[in-house]
Amino acid sequence: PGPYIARASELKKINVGWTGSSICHNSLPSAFHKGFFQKHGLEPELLAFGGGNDAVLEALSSGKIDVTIGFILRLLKPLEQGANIRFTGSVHGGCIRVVAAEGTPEVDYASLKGKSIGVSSLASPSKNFLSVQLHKAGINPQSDVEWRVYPVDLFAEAIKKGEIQAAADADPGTFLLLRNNRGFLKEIGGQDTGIYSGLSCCAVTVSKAFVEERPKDAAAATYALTEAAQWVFENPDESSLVAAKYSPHPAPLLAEVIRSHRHDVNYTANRRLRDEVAIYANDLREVGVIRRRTDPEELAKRATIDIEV
Amino acid sequence: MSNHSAIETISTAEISPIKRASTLSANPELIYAAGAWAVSGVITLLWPNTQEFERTTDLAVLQWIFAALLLVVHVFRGQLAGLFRKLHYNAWRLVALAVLLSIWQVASAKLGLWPQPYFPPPQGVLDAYIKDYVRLADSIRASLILLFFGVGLGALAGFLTGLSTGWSPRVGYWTIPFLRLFGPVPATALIPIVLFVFPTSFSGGAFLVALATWFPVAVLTWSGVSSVDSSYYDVARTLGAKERFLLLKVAIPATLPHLFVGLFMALGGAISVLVVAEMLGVKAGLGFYLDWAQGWAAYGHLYGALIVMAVLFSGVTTLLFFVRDRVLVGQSGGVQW
Amino acid sequence: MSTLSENTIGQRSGRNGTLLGLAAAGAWALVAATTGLLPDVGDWPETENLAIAGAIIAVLLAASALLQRVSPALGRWLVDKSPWLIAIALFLSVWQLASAKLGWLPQPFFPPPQGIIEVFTYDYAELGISLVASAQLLIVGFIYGGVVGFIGGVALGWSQLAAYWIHPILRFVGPLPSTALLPIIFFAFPSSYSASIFLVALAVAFPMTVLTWSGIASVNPAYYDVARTLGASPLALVLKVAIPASLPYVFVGLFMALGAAFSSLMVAELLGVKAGLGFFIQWSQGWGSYNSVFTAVLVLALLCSFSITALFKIRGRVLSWQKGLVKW
Amino acid sequence: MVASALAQTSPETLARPSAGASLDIDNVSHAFNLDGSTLHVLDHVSFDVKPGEFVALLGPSGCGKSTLLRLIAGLEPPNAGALKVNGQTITGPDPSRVVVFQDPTLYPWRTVWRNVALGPEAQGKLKESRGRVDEAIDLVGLGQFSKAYPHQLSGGMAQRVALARALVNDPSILILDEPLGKLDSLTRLTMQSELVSLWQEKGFTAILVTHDVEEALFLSTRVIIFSNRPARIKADFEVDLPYPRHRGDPRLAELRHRSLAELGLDSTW
Amino acid sequence: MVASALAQTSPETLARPSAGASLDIDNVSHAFNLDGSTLHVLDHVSFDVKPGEFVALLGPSGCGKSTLLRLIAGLEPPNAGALKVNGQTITGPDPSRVVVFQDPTLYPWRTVWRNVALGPEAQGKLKESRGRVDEAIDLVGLGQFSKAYPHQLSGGMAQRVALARALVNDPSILILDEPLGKLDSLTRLTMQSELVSLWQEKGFTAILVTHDVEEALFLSTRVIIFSNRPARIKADFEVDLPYPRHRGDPRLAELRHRSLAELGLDSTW
Ligand SMILES: Nc1ncnc2c1ncn2[C@@H]1O[C@H](COP(=O)(O)OP(=O)(O)OP(=O)(O)O)[C@@H](O)[C@H]1O
Ligand SMILES: Nc1ncnc2c1ncn2[C@@H]1O[C@H](COP(=O)(O)OP(=O)(O)OP(=O)(O)O)[C@@H](O)[C@H]1O
Ligand SMILES: [Mg+2]
Ligand SMILES: [Mg+2]
Repeated sequence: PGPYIARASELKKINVGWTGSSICHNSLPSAFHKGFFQKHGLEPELLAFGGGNDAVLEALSSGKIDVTIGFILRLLKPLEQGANIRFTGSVHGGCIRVVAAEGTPEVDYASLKGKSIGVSSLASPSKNFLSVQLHKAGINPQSDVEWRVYPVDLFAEAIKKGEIQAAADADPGTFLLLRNNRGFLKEIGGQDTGIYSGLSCCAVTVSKAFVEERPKDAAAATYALTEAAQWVFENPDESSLVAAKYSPHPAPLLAEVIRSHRHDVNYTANRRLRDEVAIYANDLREVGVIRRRTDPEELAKRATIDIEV
Repeated sequence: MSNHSAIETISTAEISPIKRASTLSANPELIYAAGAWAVSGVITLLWPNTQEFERTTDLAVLQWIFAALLLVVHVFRGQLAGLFRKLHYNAWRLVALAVLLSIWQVASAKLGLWPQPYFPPPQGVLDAYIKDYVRLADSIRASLILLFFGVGLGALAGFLTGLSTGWSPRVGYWTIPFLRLFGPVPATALIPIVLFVFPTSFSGGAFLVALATWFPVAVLTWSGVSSVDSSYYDVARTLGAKERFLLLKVAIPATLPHLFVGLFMALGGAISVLVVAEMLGVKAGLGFYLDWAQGWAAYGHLYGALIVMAVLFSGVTTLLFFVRDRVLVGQSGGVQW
Repeated sequence: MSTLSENTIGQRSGRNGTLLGLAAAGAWALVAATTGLLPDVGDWPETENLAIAGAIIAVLLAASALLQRVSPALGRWLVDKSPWLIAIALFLSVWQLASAKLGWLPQPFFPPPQGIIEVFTYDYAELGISLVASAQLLIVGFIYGGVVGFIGGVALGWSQLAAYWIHPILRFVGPLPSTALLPIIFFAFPSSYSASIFLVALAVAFPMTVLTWSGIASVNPAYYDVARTLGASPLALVLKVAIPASLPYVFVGLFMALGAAFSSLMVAELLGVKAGLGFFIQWSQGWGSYNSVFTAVLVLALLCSFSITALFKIRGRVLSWQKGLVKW
Repeated sequence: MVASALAQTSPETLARPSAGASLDIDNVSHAFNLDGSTLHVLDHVSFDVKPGEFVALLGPSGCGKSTLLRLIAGLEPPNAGALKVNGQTITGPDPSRVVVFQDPTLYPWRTVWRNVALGPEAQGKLKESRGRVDEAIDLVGLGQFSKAYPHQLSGGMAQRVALARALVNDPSILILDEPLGKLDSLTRLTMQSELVSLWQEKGFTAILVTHDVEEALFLSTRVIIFSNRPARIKADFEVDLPYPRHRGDPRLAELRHRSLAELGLDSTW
Repeated sequence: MVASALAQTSPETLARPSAGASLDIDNVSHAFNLDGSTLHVLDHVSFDVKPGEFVALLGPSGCGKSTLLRLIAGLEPPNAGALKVNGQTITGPDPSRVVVFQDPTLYPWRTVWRNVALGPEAQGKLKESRGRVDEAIDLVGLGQFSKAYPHQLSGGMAQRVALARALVNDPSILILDEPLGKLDSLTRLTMQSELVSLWQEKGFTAILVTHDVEEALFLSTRVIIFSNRPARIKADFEVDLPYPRHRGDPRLAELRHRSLAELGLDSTW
């Protein structure tokens, strides 16, 4: 789209945070570079919070940033505990993958019973994701498997050392892992298949104060990001050029990653997002991540804000 | 600081005490080094790679250029005496470096013993530098700025804390338990608090670095102040010195050697905290760069940044010791670097 | 040092002790009141117990304030500790009000004091296991790193050949943060446990090497002369002169190394461990359970503080001949 | 070296007459607390020093001489008794009473010049005293070393710097704790003569602790000999010989005999 | 205190006769490299010492006396010339030539006892030498202090420990660099007598550097006086007086005059 550029004086400043290396959040730099934020009257500042998701969450809660893209599966627990953040939209799905070694008995979720599974953190969205999948496959994620924490890029080596038999995390880590260990690792599951197929995994997340005090800007940021997500979906190659600005890898490889995701799964907050959040909340409650006495519907209602009203 | 090792001090006995200014010996060590680098270049270029690696030729050329430079220095050692002495002293280290480089080259690119892409060959690192030098330069600048502010503030605060703790028992009553409990807290654990308390991420990051600096500087300044020889105070008091003079002209100078040990410790701590602090909403920084490169499984970039870090931080530490040697004339002893 | 006329403290403590003790009792009563009497904004199971504990402390302090005339030791203790007891109580009250009672501090990032107590009462088993696991990792890593660093330092200070080769490595690798080396180390070591130990050992070895070396290099050469004229062999020179003379530096190195080892825990426990304080912190942080985070941090700080104190005790023994030591 | 330095600076340039002060030591006792037990060091010591007197204190090692000097300097208050300067009780250190300590205790981070300049600097009158500092350094024969650091000096040189640091202050009482102990014979004898002429010229009161009986007799107008710890006064006599004195003087030999006897050395020595 | 210590341990218990060695110093020159320039310290020094002689070396400060002793100890080789013990060239330190250094340089981490035991320990014969260590400590009057650490000693006590550390080794040449410089008169005179009787009994060769002319004359059989740096021999004479000597002896006074004159001090002193 030929972006309409608002005059600089009209632009409202917002702080946008991300991890700086997550390809599944590509709509964020795309919105930045392709004028989506400006189109909606915003002047964004892009801030990177490396590593896990903890720092981004804390930055959002403390007002260092106003908006980010976050894993629903990761943020529901803090939300339950009263974290002052809200979901206002969603940008894509399908970026969590589960891997195991080729030629081993680990071929699907059900085969992971009694195994050790590598994750990047015991609170990582991928661990929550896999817990639910295991639960649905009749395996108790708390007692029937053992979770062990490794940096994502060391999963393959940990599997080789025999310390774990499978691992779960999000792209680009797992995508690159599979690519770099072609012939050794295989994908045995992921968010794009099975019960969560077609659901979004990454939501536009804003701080509660921001959406309450500046609802217009929060809505504008949400529109900018969801429109950018749609643009990424429609223009994977062009958007891979944006991604390449933030990646050491060449654009064609990044385009491949982008194509493997579901950037078409994007929408602003409405009934659909709230229902999805409720599904996740319910599942997380079943595997014990969320407390028994928490009502998933209630949590979903609290967690999402419909910017269209 | 004199770099005497113990054996040198002893062996002045065995060697004749009058040492002739060492002549520019024509010993061939530098030629060996040049040869080693030339050979390593040959290995790089002529031994076929197991898979395609960019910049293989460039690397070989660079290795040869370096070999040629060594040779030039050897031939023109008369004109380049200073440089020659330095390189000549380091000749065997240069040989070792060439050998290590070749082992790395052969194990990764030539025989494929080391798994790819986790251990890219040297040309992979070269490639990262060439492709990404702008971002890397930005990161170096950002890290140095953060380090400068963090260490500066932390050292100042630590110095004042240590000084007042050592000087006044009243202050010590409050600061000592505080130091004991909060000094050893790992900086990472404080990230949530820091994010809430500080207005910007930069100030938060600088605070984390400052905190890591504060603790060792405070402890060692405190030790320094309370171990000042009391006769130093006696001398000044009989000559009419007031409290202020005792503090500024006796306690502080006498404490400086301890302070520098503290700063040395602090620098080490600050550097490891830097990596964490740079995950807090920064746009560049070596810690951020490392995390980013690891997130993208871009190992050429990762090792490239590691090498830069090693050189940079070693340089910063050397700078600290340089300053110390200027400041601490006459106060012998101290940490070696 | 002290001259004989110094019984002033003892005389002074009488009246001050009563006053300070009563003030401290009041402050703890305040803790009990703020905790117990006002309603919580959140759901904190240990609120009541904390209030009771505050009240008990207040009563005990009041009693000792009145009894201190009988026992001068108690009086001195009160005079010495009361300012801190008051400060802690005031801090707890403000913290209580700002977090649990008025909700000024954002949750879950700033749990109230009872949140910390909750972790101790409910999660003590997990915390205990983590503590043991960390301590084990630390001890093993510390011993390896300490021994290697010490030997490296002696070699650097004693042999020019060793210095020629070790020195550049030390300068180049020493200041690197251990996080940065994680991938290489993981590949180089057979199991993640050994890699974790190596990370701790590496963090320890650097300061140990530098300071042992410094110690050896600053030995007064006259000490060697004395030993040589009395017929000492080179080995005796190292063992009986160089090493004892450099011990003061070695202890500073150990002190630095302890700090480094504790901060390396956060990274070392990223490698597939099942328990450990650093692991516990990251795990709790992931769950947004910040009361567990702060509790574990507190335990970590106490453990570190305790280790340093123990180290300084040992040093006091070993280096009783030396004056002007690093304070703790 | 010393001799030539002396030739260059005649003592007149340093001269700024200042009357010596009187010193009354009245029944002073002092003790230390050593690992819980009490170590009595001074036991009812009393003597008066007239203005301008040169008193030498002799006594066995560890008897309490340095301790007495610390009390006179005002660095510590006595446990019992009183010390008075010009009739006023000593309550703390004062630049009019300058001490040359037994150890030179130079500040290692200061050059010789700045060590000597310590007194004027502490009293905030460094500007006007620069010349005096140079003179004092020349007087002890270290003119070439004014930019050197203490670690570059030999023990004897350091002791001379400590002496210069005291002399620069123009004290009314000069307190000397074995100021020449580390010097070689030649320098030592020169410095002794130098001390006498300085004292004669300026008229300060001098209190000198020394282990060298000859030095005490050569320099002082009065000798006080202490007993073993706790120090009591064992002997107190005048040395009524005119200056300049000659070391071969038979009356000196006689006083020397007497002093050694009081110190417990039999007369064959 | 010292006297009583002496009464307890009669010198006989320490006696283990060992003939002194001869020492030939043949045209020795030595220089240091000081900031690039050469500092000549010894200039063609030659003298022979017969077994059992007691030679005192006198000379101005910094002339090179300690340097010469270092050469004799074998801690450094000379730049030119040769040093021989019993006809054999000195190539390195040897426990048969024991040095008491100018500074006591005790090891601060060892108690007095273990400092004194250093020699036997270094030579691996500590077990059989325990008694000797105790005797040596008693001899210097520090029996009560054998468990003290050096920082608990006064300067004079430290020097006595250094002396004991040397004596315990039963050397054939004892090299003494101002071993009594820091002692008070009483202890100093006692230690001098003690040295003489030890030397008489054991028959070692002794080389003593001192600043105290009287000490040199009281102790030695021969005095060598050096010039200013670079050290040359300026005078070399026998002290042909029987032991025990008396300090009042007029012949000593005469030799003293002569020595002082050689050292550049005029005769009024
Ligand atoms: N601060 C102190 N604390 C405890 N004891 C002390 C202290 N200062 C000195 N003493 C003790 O007091 C005694 C007298 O010491 P002082 O230094 O006055 O002796 P001195 O006569 O000057 O001896 P010397 O001639 O060896 O210098 C000694 O036994 C010493 O151990
Ligand atoms: N290692 C060294 N390097 C350079 N110069 C030295 C060294 N050792 C001694 N000197 C110099 O050599 C000269 C002679 O020193 P030495 O210690 O032999 O003097 P000395 O006669 O013993 O003096 P003193 O009586 O003061 O002890 C001095 O000027 C000294 O500065
Ligand atoms: Mg004294
Ligand atoms: Mg000497």
